[in-house]
Amino acid sequence: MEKKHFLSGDEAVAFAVKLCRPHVIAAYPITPQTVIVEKISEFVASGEMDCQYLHVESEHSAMAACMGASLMGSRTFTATSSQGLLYMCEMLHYVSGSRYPIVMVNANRTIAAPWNIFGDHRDSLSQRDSGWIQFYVENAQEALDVTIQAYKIAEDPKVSLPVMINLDGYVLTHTYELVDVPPQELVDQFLPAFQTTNKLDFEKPKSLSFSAPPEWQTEFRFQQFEAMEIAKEVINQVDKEFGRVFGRTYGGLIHEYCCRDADYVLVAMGSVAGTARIVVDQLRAKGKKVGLVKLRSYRPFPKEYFQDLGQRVQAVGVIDRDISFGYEGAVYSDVKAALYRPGAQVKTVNFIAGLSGRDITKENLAQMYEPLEALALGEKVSEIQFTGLRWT
Amino acid sequence: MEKKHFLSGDEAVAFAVKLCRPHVIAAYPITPQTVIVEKISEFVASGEMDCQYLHVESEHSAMAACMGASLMGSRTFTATSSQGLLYMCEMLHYVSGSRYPIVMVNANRTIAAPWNIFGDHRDSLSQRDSGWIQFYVENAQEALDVTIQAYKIAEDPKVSLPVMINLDGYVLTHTYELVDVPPQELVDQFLPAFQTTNKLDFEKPKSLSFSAPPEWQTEFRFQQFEAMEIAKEVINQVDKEFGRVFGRTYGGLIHEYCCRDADYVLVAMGSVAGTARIVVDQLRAKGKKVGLVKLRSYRPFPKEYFQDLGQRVQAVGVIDRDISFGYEGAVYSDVKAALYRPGAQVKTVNFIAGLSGRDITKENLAQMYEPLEALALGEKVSEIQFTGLRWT
Amino acid sequence: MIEIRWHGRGGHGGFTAARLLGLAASVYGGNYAQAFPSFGPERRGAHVLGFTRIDSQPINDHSQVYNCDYVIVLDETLMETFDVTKGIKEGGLLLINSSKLPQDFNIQKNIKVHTLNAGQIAEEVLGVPIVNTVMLGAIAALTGIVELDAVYQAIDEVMAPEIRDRNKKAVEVAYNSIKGVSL
Amino acid sequence: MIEIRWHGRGGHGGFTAARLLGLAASVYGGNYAQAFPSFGPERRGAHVLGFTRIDSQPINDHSQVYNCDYVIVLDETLMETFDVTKGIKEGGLLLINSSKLPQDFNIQKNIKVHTLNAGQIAEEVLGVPIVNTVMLGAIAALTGIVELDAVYQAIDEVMAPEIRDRNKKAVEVAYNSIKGVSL
Amino acid sequence: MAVKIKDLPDKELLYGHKACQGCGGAIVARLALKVLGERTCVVLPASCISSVTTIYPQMAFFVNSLTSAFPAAAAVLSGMAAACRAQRLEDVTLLGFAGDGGTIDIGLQSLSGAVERGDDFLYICYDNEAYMNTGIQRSGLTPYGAWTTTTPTNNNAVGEKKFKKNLFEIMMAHRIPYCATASVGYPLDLLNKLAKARDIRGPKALHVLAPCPTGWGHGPEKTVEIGRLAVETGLWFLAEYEKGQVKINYNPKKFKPVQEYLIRQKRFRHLGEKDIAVIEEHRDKEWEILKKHAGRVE
Amino acid sequence: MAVKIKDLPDKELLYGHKACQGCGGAIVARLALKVLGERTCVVLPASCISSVTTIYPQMAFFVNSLTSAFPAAAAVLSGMAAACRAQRLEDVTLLGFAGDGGTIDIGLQSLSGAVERGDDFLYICYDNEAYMNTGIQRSGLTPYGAWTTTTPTNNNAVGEKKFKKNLFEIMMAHRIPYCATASVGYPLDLLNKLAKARDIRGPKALHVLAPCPTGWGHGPEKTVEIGRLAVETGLWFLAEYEKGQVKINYNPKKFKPVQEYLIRQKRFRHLGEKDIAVIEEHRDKEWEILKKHAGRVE
Amino acid sequence: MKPQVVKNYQFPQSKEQMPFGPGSEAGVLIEINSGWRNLRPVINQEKCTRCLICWLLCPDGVISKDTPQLEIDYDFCKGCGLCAYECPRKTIVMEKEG
Amino acid sequence: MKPQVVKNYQFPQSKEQMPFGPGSEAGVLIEINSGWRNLRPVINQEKCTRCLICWLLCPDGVISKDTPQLEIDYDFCKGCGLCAYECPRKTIVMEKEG
Ligand SMILES: Cc1ncc(C[n+]2csc(CCOP(=O)(O)OP(=O)(O)O)c2C)c(N)n1
Ligand SMILES: Cc1ncc(C[n+]2csc(CCOP(=O)(O)OP(=O)(O)O)c2C)c(N)n1
Ligand code: SF4
Ligand code: SF4
Ligand code: SF4
Ligand code: SF4
Ligand code: SF4
Ligand code: SF4
Ligand SMILES: [Mg+2]
Ligand SMILES: [Mg+2]
Repeated sequence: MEKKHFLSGDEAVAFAVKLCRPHVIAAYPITPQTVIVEKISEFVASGEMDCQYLHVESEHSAMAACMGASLMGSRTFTATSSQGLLYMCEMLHYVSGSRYPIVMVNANRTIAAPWNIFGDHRDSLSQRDSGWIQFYVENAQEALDVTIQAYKIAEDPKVSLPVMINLDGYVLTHTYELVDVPPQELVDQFLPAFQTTNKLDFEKPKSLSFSAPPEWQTEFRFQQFEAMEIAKEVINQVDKEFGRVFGRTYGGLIHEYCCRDADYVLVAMGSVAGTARIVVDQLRAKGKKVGLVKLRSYRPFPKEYFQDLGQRVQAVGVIDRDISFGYEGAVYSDVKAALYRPGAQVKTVNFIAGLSGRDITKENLAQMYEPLEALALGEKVSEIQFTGLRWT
Repeated sequence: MEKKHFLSGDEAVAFAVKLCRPHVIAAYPITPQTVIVEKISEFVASGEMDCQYLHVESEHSAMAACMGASLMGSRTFTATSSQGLLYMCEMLHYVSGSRYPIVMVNANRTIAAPWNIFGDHRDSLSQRDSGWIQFYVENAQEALDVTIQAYKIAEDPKVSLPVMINLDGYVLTHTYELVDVPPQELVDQFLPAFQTTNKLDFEKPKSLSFSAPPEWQTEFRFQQFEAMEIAKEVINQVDKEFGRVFGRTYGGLIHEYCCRDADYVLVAMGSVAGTARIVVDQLRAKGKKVGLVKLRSYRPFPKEYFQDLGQRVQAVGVIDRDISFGYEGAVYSDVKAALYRPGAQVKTVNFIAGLSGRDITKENLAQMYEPLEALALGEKVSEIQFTGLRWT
Repeated sequence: MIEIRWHGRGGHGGFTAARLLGLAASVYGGNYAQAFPSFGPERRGAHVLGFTRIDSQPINDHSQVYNCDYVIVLDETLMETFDVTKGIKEGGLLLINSSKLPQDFNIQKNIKVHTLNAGQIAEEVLGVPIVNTVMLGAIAALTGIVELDAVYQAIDEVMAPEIRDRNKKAVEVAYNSIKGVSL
Repeated sequence: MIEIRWHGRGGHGGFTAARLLGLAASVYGGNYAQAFPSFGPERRGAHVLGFTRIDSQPINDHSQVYNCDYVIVLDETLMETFDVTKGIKEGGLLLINSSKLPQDFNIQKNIKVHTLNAGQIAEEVLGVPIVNTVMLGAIAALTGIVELDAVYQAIDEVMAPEIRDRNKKAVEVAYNSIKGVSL
Repeated sequence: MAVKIKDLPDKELLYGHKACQGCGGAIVARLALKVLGERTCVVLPASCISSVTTIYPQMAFFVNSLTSAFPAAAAVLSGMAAACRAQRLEDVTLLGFAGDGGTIDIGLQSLSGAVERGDDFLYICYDNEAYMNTGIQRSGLTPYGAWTTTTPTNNNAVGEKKFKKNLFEIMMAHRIPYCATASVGYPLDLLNKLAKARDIRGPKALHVLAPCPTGWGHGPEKTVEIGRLAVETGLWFLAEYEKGQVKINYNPKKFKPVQEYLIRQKRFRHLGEKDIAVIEEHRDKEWEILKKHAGRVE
Repeated sequence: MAVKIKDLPDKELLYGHKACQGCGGAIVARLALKVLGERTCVVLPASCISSVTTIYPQMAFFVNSLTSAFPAAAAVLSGMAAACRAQRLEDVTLLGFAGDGGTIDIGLQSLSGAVERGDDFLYICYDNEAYMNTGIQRSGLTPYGAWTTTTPTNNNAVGEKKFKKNLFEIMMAHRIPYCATASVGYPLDLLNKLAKARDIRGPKALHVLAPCPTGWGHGPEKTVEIGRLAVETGLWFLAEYEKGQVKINYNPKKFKPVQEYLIRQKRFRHLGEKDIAVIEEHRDKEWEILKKHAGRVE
Repeated sequence: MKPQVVKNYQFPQSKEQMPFGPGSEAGVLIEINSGWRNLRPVINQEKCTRCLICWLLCPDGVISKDTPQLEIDYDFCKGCGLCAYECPRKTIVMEKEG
Repeated sequence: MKPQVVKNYQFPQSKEQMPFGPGSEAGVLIEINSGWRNLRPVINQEKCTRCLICWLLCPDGVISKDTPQLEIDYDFCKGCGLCAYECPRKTIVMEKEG
């Protein structure tokens, strides 16, 4: 039977990892990921988890050690944040290009400079090209559930790609919530023992992560591209299967709230989605036809979904908890790129919000729907808006 | 008087760096950047350059050392490629967020795995959020000229941002061409002695690269965002001024070829632009109203230009020498995002081409104009096309 | 939804109280709850906040707490530099660990103020001046948001065996010292 | 535009010849040129290619060379494993370092074939069997794409002082041994 | 020229920081600046000391300072030193001030490179024996037996199972012009080493034991005493390496029992007899090696 | 149990690679596999040897191998060792095979961490004294005086101005269970050290001098001879560190003149008398230290 | 003569007033640390021998020696008690605050 | 008994035939190295004492010892001459190729 716990997001992840029985964990501490590895250390020390825990000397090595373990046939886990994610940047590409199904939790935190240990999505968004599947979760329960799903997705033989689960720093990592922790038996039933084609073999030795000449590299890239396309399907399926086993589903690539008849919608990732649903309820109560799209899988990007959405609504606002300097929010660009069809009529606006730990309040969210309404009514609004900026 | 040399792109960069008189250079070798640092080493050893050359033990340290030198008031230079660029990923953000005007040349090369030392844009595109100005150059002459321009742009007090000049691996780095090397006096006249506000001060000590709490970080981010916006203007101005002094200009953020009356255009970055102009000429000779947009500054992104372009042409094709797995080419998404306006009619297609050293031939380029023509004629074509892929 | 703010010093267990309350109210109280500290790395001794949200419905709100039903001050010296009444809702409650009387604090807002000499209870029951569980017992008594039993269970789950009983005792003493007090 | 391909072995100066030719044709010949090696890290001894493009107009083409006007083979053993005639344009020229006669190679295509015992010249003039400058002199003579003088200047610019004169001599010998030969 | 306390400037160059009460690292930083003076530029990789000193707008350093990326302090110093050479800037002291994790783990490579290059800087590793800024995780300098959050002690686990890495010897192997160990428990020794390092050109490294009340679990008033006991029990050593020569600065006939040190700290309280024997044995072995080194002349 | 050449398997486990003629690194790799056998997994950070062995579809290793990111070889080995423990996989040899640059510069940190953790692997640094794969740039193991593309010798510059870092001592400072130096010039010594390393559990490191005809400028046939001369002139040493004890394997009364070594290599041909004196002096100093170490017992 | 807190520190009111990038003047104190203190060190000036050990070891550097008497800057003293503990003559008493 | 080159190696003809990611069977040789050679080592079997030095030191491992006579695999010998140079009896002669 599932047991209710009062857990922080970090702790919920640790519980999920325990349930997935990885063989090897390698991690390097960084705020706000730390509680994950501390809790796992406790599980290992107490014997609740039977796994090798490596105290590595950097994040680059954490990911390298996971890679080494994975290609020896071990299920692996690591967690990091921010500077740590960037420090392993080279390894992110290495692992995805080599198709090792590693699962990692990234406790979202902004990037220095200026130094700041608080949450935004600058770390993971900046790694969107690294070939990792990227999930963003909304609360501790989803963190736990998606971590379990992640192994199944990553290890699907048609996918064999690494998965990064993004968890808003502090707002989720350090907030305690009521969490259902599923029983081990159910997880064992849902998640088969680790298997991968990408491992060494003592019967028939292998050469892994080799070099490809210009004549062949394009074909390997295309393979990786296709695996990501296939992952879209697998993500949806795994979520459904998860629902059958555990009774909770999340919608796969995206989760819609009140979008069916909406005139204008906000697109959001991570913890702000829940807050935004409250605001949607409030505005709906006032008769506003607003909706919310929670973007769960940022890579693979649900392009097809947005193409469809663009034909249903009048205006789309995108919340980016980061900005690509010299342009606009990355999620915003990606959404616009998906909405783009000749003749598309949907209007768009970008909210740069929640940077580096700045809270996104319900008032902020309610105010975001205003320019959307204005747009829908044909008014002009400025395209990129910094929410909560002290001046303009 | 300018002197003509027969130089490889790497050598041209080395000459440019010599002319800019940096105080400190720190670099770590990686193919195909190596010739840059070797040539500079020769200049230093022979006394032609008076500067401190640091043999560092990694790219992270190369950038860190440049940062240290910059904040002591030194003009700096480094160069890297590929894995090296990723290994300094953390420092890229650090330097831009701290506003140190460092100039770097990235000899474009793809990213492992699979290993491959040949050119594509995967390395630099994947770092587009790092807060660096990013130029892509077409030939050795432009490499030299833009390196000189880069210092002026980076050190402009309104900008104070680092600049990355991207040079296609092998195709430019290792190809010898006729290059005008300007005389030192002219460069000295064009480029003032190094000055920066972001340096330590012994009269009034400073605290640099500090931490900002959530209450203030948004404002620092906004400042950086604005500096990039300002950089658009400065880039255009510096190019014009360069033209006045040296007699060569490049068009600033973009360079248009035959776009004035074009029905459909290709967007390209780097060395392929020149080849594409030949193809444009060939197609024009056949009466096709084709054009080429050479995107020179990828960050800041010339959004306004594309907004305008979208109203002038019927179809836009974008060449990406990379792909963001789980989506489409990054340049393509960015272009579509800029083209996006409700009711926009321009049609788009993405060519994933020239991956990991695969040549983009004139035939390839001519064939890219075909779906564009088809689109302009209202036909349907698949949106993402892998040029030269062995199978589909 | 009930929103509660805790004021304490880094290392003095203020957030533990916030969390115990959430745990008691949710796992052992049948409600939903959230608990979180003031974010960031606060050093020992610095002023830190804790928050608890309790509701009968799942709590989706992940924005910060701006308005509170109850505010609990574990260390009255904090009131010198910080307006602890900030954001207390009309008719809300301010509970201060102090040997003084509520009126000594001269609070001008339309809120209820209550004091408790928690330090003394803590010294007596726990032998150390750590007042977090004392204040937890007090707020349970004052507001009825959790049953005493749920608090005990929460303490059993979270605290090290050797200090459980003492802390339950502290809760009980505080609870009883309040009960019967009309608000 | 004239496109030239050089076949040699890693470390044997094939690309240097390609580059010298480009330098001579551009800086000292008033034309535009490009020179590039086969891309990639070729180890000493491996088969490597070099390319030279020459034109009176600026060369914007940065795609690879597929069709050539001239192909120069510095080491005839390479012909065993590689079809060096690949991509030679109709009427183009194939120049081979060999003591054999052109007809011995039994080339079926409609191209001109020329051989030169460059190894012998190199041994005689340079004292080492490095034939790159010899072949450069030969191709200059055969095609007239560069003046001898331009080649000398190129050598002066690029080569170390102690080997300049010898290499210029090698160019000269090859050049003269060809001149007068009708193609 | 031994340092005299009364001659040290009263002026504070580090003030108003937010380190915990009784922070040993803060003592080291403050004393370093007293000796190195106002023309010091401090490079701070992420660590407790960087976190408690430079959060906008409160800037607790009164000399030039820079927060550096965590792995990069020594590389930044190296660049600064190069800039000083390029600009003929003399009379400037470049000080790296890094924690144990930032030195022996993620910062080791850049330190190794900078020392190899021979750049002119002083690098101080203040050793609180764990990643404190992130909440007490073990580092390569965490001692055997210590509890940390990543070497927990439930189920009678011993805590950290490895011994401290030997930064001093690693630096010796680099043939660094000067390196030394010190402890806040011996402030005069520390001051003298700072003064010596200040006057030597090239790379210098000081490895200073800096007890941490929060992470070690002792009263904030006992920081200096703990630092003293570490030396007196032989669990920490005071030594110098200069011109290829090792000198032991404190070499008692007999060490105090290690329990006197361990017992005062919560992080060690789970240790049993056997663990203590392991610790003593290791101490004795390491001292033998150290003494051998001290016998060596180049 | 000294290795006997005739008992070594004839079967090649590295074959058809694209290393230059006479490559010293290839000799080391091949001999290593002869001793370590078919259940070896080779981890290759970017280097000459990785580049010449594993370009699709030509795979020259006949045992399991993996190309790793350049800075990460030891960390990958560490993860593999952990996986072996987790999966109770025994009888497997994990071999890191890295160049000098990949070891002493960009790979030092991960090596240090993996050695500290005590994971079971053998790490071989084949030392060709520069970044060869990228075209002969200096590394931290480039010797004093050597020309490389980044330490050019025009205008009578001496080439590299620093001495080789001491990997052996750095490993000793880590208290590694076993480390040794070797040279392709002494193949039997190398084979025996390989065999010894194979049979010890925990981290082991071999630092093997591997002359490189291309980078050093000598005939491909002279690779082994040059490797011998390096030892005979005292510019390279053969030693072991085991159970805390240093043993010198080759310790002649008198070294051959260093010129005999230097003169055979183009990279040194610009050196004058004075430079040679510097080299000799440094050699003698380093040998003194080494002999001191050899006297040491733990 | 210890550094002083900037009374009424003015935060930037406009973007022009922002520091240029994350760099600013060193030595800016806008907040005091006295609130961290539960115990207050008080020096018995009579007993004090001016050995300066307390001055040397105070982690916060709040004791002045260039004054007629040793002075403690109570704005920044955190009350750790180290001075009292280390004073060889036990001249410093830690008194309960507030 | 040296490894053999795969004659007529079949490159993937469809995406299904591609290796899954950049990993494949170890020990696949599709190309020989004989083209690198200008000089060919020839063993004078008469003089050879089978000391195995050449076998041990060949960087390319092309000499077989488990055969009646030492044999050189000329497909993969690069002609470096190391064997000849190191042979204590100078038993190996480097002959000019082609
Ligand atoms: C690349 C990277 N990884 C991790 C971190 C997180 N981090 C910041 S400070 C710190 C701990 C520092 O420990 P130490 O160097 O011992 O100094 P202390 O805090 O103990 O004084 C860590 C792990 C970071 N900033 N950057
Ligand atoms: C992060 C990173 N930086 C740089 C490189 C480029 N690189 C690849 S191999 C190599 C040289 C390796 O030198 P060494 O380790 O000495 O081996 P060698 O090639 O000399 O055998 C370099 C610099 C890389 N692959 N990754
Ligand atoms: S945690 Fe330790 S090192 Fe960090 S500030 Fe507090 S006492 Fe100092
Ligand atoms: S360059 Fe040197 S190390 Fe590299 S393959 Fe050639 S000989 Fe071997
Ligand atoms: S330590 Fe005690 S005696 Fe010494 S100066 Fe301070 S108060 Fe006076
Ligand atoms: S109590 Fe602590 S902070 Fe205050 S003066 Fe004494 S040592 Fe300094
Ligand atoms: S080295 Fe010479 S003698 Fe010895 S086995 Fe080889 S050929 Fe025979
Ligand atoms: S010539 Fe070289 S490759 Fe050929 S057998 Fe002799 S040693 Fe081996
Ligand atoms: Mg520490
Ligand atoms: Mg090397």
